[in-house]
Amino acid sequence: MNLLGAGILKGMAVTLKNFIGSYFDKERLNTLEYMWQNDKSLPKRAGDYPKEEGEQLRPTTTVTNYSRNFPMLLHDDGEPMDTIRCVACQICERECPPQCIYIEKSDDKKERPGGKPQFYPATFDIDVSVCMSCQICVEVCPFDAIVMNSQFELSTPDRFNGLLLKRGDLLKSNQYYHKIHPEEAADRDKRIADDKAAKEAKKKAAEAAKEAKKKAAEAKAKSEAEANSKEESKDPSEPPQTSTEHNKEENTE
Amino acid sequence: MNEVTAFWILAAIAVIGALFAIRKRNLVHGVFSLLVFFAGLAGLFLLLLAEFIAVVQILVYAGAVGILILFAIMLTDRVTGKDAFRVTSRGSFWGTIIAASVFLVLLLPTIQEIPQVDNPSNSEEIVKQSTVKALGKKLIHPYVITLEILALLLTAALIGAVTAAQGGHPAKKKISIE
Amino acid sequence: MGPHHPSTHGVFRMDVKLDGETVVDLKPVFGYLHRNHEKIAENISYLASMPFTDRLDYFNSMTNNWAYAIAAEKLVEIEVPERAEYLRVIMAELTRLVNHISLVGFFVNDLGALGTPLLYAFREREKILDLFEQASGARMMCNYLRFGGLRCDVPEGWLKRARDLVDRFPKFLDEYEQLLCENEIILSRTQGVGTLSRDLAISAGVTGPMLRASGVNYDIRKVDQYGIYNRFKFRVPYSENNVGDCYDRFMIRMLEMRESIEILKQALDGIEEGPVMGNAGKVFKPKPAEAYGRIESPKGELGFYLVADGTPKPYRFRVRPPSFINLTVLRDMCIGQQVADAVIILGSIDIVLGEVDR
Amino acid sequence: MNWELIKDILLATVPLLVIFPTMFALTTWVERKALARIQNRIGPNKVGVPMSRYGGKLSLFGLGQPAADGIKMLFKENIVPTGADRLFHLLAPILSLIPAMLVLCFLPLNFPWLTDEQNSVKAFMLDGAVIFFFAITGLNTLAVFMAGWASRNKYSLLGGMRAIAQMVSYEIPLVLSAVVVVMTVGSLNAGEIAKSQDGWNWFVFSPWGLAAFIIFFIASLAETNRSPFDLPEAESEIIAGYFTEYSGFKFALFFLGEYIAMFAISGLAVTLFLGAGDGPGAEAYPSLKVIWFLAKICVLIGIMIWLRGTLPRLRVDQLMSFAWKFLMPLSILNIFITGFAWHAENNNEEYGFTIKAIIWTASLLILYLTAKGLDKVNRANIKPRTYQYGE
Repeated sequence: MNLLGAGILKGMAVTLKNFIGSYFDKERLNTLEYMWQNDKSLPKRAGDYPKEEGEQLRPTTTVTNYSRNFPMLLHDDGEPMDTIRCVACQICERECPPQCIYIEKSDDKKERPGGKPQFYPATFDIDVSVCMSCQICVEVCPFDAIVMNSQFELSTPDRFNGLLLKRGDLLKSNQYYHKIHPEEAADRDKRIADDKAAKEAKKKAAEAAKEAKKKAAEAKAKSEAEANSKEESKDPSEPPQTSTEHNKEENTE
Repeated sequence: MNEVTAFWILAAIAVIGALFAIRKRNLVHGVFSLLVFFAGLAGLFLLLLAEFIAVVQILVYAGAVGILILFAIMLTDRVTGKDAFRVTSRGSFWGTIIAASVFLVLLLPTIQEIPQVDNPSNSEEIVKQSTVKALGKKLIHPYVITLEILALLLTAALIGAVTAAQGGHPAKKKISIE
Repeated sequence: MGPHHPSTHGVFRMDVKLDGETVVDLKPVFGYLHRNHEKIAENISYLASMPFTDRLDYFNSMTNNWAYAIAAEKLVEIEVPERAEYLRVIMAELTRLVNHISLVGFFVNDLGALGTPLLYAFREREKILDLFEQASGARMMCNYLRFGGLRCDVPEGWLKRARDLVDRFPKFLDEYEQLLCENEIILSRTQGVGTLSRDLAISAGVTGPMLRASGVNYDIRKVDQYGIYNRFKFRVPYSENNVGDCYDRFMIRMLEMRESIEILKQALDGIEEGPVMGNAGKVFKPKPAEAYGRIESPKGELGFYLVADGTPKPYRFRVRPPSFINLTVLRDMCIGQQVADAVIILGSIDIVLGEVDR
Repeated sequence: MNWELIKDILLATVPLLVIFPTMFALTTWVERKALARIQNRIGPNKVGVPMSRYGGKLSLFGLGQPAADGIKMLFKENIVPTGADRLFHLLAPILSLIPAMLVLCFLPLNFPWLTDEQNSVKAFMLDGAVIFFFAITGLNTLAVFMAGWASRNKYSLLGGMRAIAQMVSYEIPLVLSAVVVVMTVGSLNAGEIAKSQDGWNWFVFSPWGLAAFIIFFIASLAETNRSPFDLPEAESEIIAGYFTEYSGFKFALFFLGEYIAMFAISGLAVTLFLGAGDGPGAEAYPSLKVIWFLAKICVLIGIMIWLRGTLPRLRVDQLMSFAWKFLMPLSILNIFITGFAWHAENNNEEYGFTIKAIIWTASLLILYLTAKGLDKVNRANIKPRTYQYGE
């Protein structure tokens, strides 16, 4: 027969344990103190936030290396505008659920290292106040040009063009991507490398096939020259099937 | 010297409280000024070194009776509503005469009663009479029967009030889901 | 009790007619959070409306995604790989834990205990949300499931972290029960309040913990055996002879948390390596058909009804929101109770306005 | 004007006006920190001296918080709702503060700097100090009603009505449990009650004293609208009860009034049950009495804060039935037991300890059993239920 009011006493024992525990056991006190900073230091536009190198506004903000917030455009090493990956194919603009991306294709093509010249986005705006960080654009982009950034402190005094990130603000380097999302960046680069290797292998195979054909053709010509007295048997060698450049670009749409 | 000034202040508070209690149009204001009157009265009792009666004055009148009147006003919405009808007194002339005569009838005997305080020892005696311990002893020994009868009377009144309020039928009337 | 009354969970209004303190009539008014979810879904592709399902019942986004994924998979008969099924069950049960502890926290907060149980609940919820963040990238709006599997595999070390969370959870639950379950004040405040009889619950279409609290042994995980629930041995608590009041609903949720931990243990033991994404095509363009997929979400039976007309956009996208349907019995439960009870009954139904108004 | 009397009165009252409001400021800080710690968070620590030169800020562990609240309250615009009764809207907080402050001076805090004669300044060491205490705390109910009525808003009216019902019905167990102590001491004078408990024979150590203390403490929680009984200001049901329409300094006055009432009632509890000012060093250095007295008050306040962090709220009708059907019969029974025990002990002195032991165990048993019985009667069908598991 339990003591009268035992339930209440048990409940109070729990709160006492938590009260005392919060001084010793870290488990029972898990609120961090947010570093205080007067708000004159708030930048005017979301874009002016510190560029590169970890990009956290305050050292105390704890962001795990998986969290995603707003998108960013990637460029490989070297001068940003030359090595930008985005080719303004506007797939992400169409697929984006809240329709917050706006792209204008450039009219001239730009030379890309190790690839044929491509278009590049003249303007590439993302309205950060509309974007709901759902990562659909990253999934549908065939060029791994857009990935998710983990910078979330984007408060600005101006509500309209303050929260509109222009191309210049969005463009970030691949090392920065490796710094904030190491695992994901590593997988992505490995996949790109594999695709490139596969393309090389296919191209090499294609060239090998071409040389083999050329050699075969020469051998045939030689054998024809020797045995032009022999009745020419032309086996109908089918025209070498020019494996079109497997361009990821022409996926179905 | 300062007892007299204290007396005049307290008396003034009491009289003003009583006057407002009658004249105020808004009933709730009236009740609160009545409470001011009770407080003034309690102060006067304290001046007479009758602590127990002052305490009972605050406890019973200011504490309980005041709240009961407020409850009564709250529950009868006709009195406090916007369209509460105004009680207009018609026979005010005869009313004052009757009130004055009743006042005189009550006041005159008490005035003769006042013992002519000439020797100070007498006042010391009176003061000792009215301490709580003395009152307690007097209540238990000579007046214990009256105390019990009063207790019975009060409980009967309490039970009567409860049954009247509940209208006789048993506990909470169940509200059916129509 | 106006739309921004402190204890209505979100933007919800109750026109309460009082006679003294007892409620004589009650008219729920909602729709303040209507975001036209179903019409938008008809104008965007199937994949694009997956992130919108996170916003339905913003407390458990994984189960919303799963319900939508099941409905879509019924349209096109995609085969889901083994590891994806296991991860889906793990995520769903973790969401159930999050939902139930937060609900119990809010429920006791309405009772008056100034946020102490709520903050203990949120302390545990933070740990589970960190797991979601590591798996899907976002804490609450995970958008993690796809038709035929998951968007990406969980990072390595995630399963170990999930494992010691599940091992530590019963200790927290014991502490939570010691704080709440025998507390005389909670017992006398919740027992006999807001009773929902068994047949009224069935006729009103109430589902989930509320239905089980009224004495009906009905759990879609057992009925439909969707996903791989048939492989796990777990029990479904329901109250046979009790009257289905606030206390039953509160206790059913506490017991369900224990069952979820059992499932999580078995799932975390049984999972092996393997692909996570089935062979879904690049663009999801189902042949004209209709499908209704439903799961046992922490609030009840959450169903998605899709009609496909061959284009990449759904012809009709309908959500069966459990908390909206459970809300219809609010009036019958509140009549005759006190004002303080009306608040608790609303709390025990566990409504989330995102799902009620869609 | 005889300056002597005025000097005495000032010497006795001014320290009260200094000590208790500062304790109020500290208690708000302690309450927020303690509640925070119970809920695994840090509590206020943002208010501090901004040292702009170092860029950071000197946070005084949140001790700046009461000052910040005070200043905030001063500068907040105080709004009087239209149609409200302006006079009473203003009077209510004042009337809620007067009784709380008035009651403080009856506590037997024998300040060291006052000579013994001054300590019992005639005006305060009344004969009927304890009854005076209850009479004046009764006035607090009026203030609450005035606030509820004057703010013309249905929530505060509901809050006001609840507050009256609660305070009136909890005053009876409060008074009856105090009667136990007054009976054994034989006088109503707070000073005598304190003197009779010197040397560790506090009332709380005797079984009927302990029962009376528990009833007194529960009733004092209800009297000051604290933790399990904070129905008049129930956030979840009626937004902030009777002070919904109050803002700015009037709200601060209500807040101050509530806390000072809390000090006053726990002060009385300490005087009646915990041997006011009596502690290990009290005889040697009389000046320690004040410290002991305030320390015991802080312990009681700590328990109130602890309760506030744990317990949910009662419903109005349960509140009423708890007072009338549980506390009151128990306290009346307690008075009878004290009477019998006192007589039994005094009449047969010769048996000495054995009689005392028998009486104590008997009274403890009777009290506990009646409490269990009453509880069973009141909450017949309220017990934890068991559930079935379907496959």
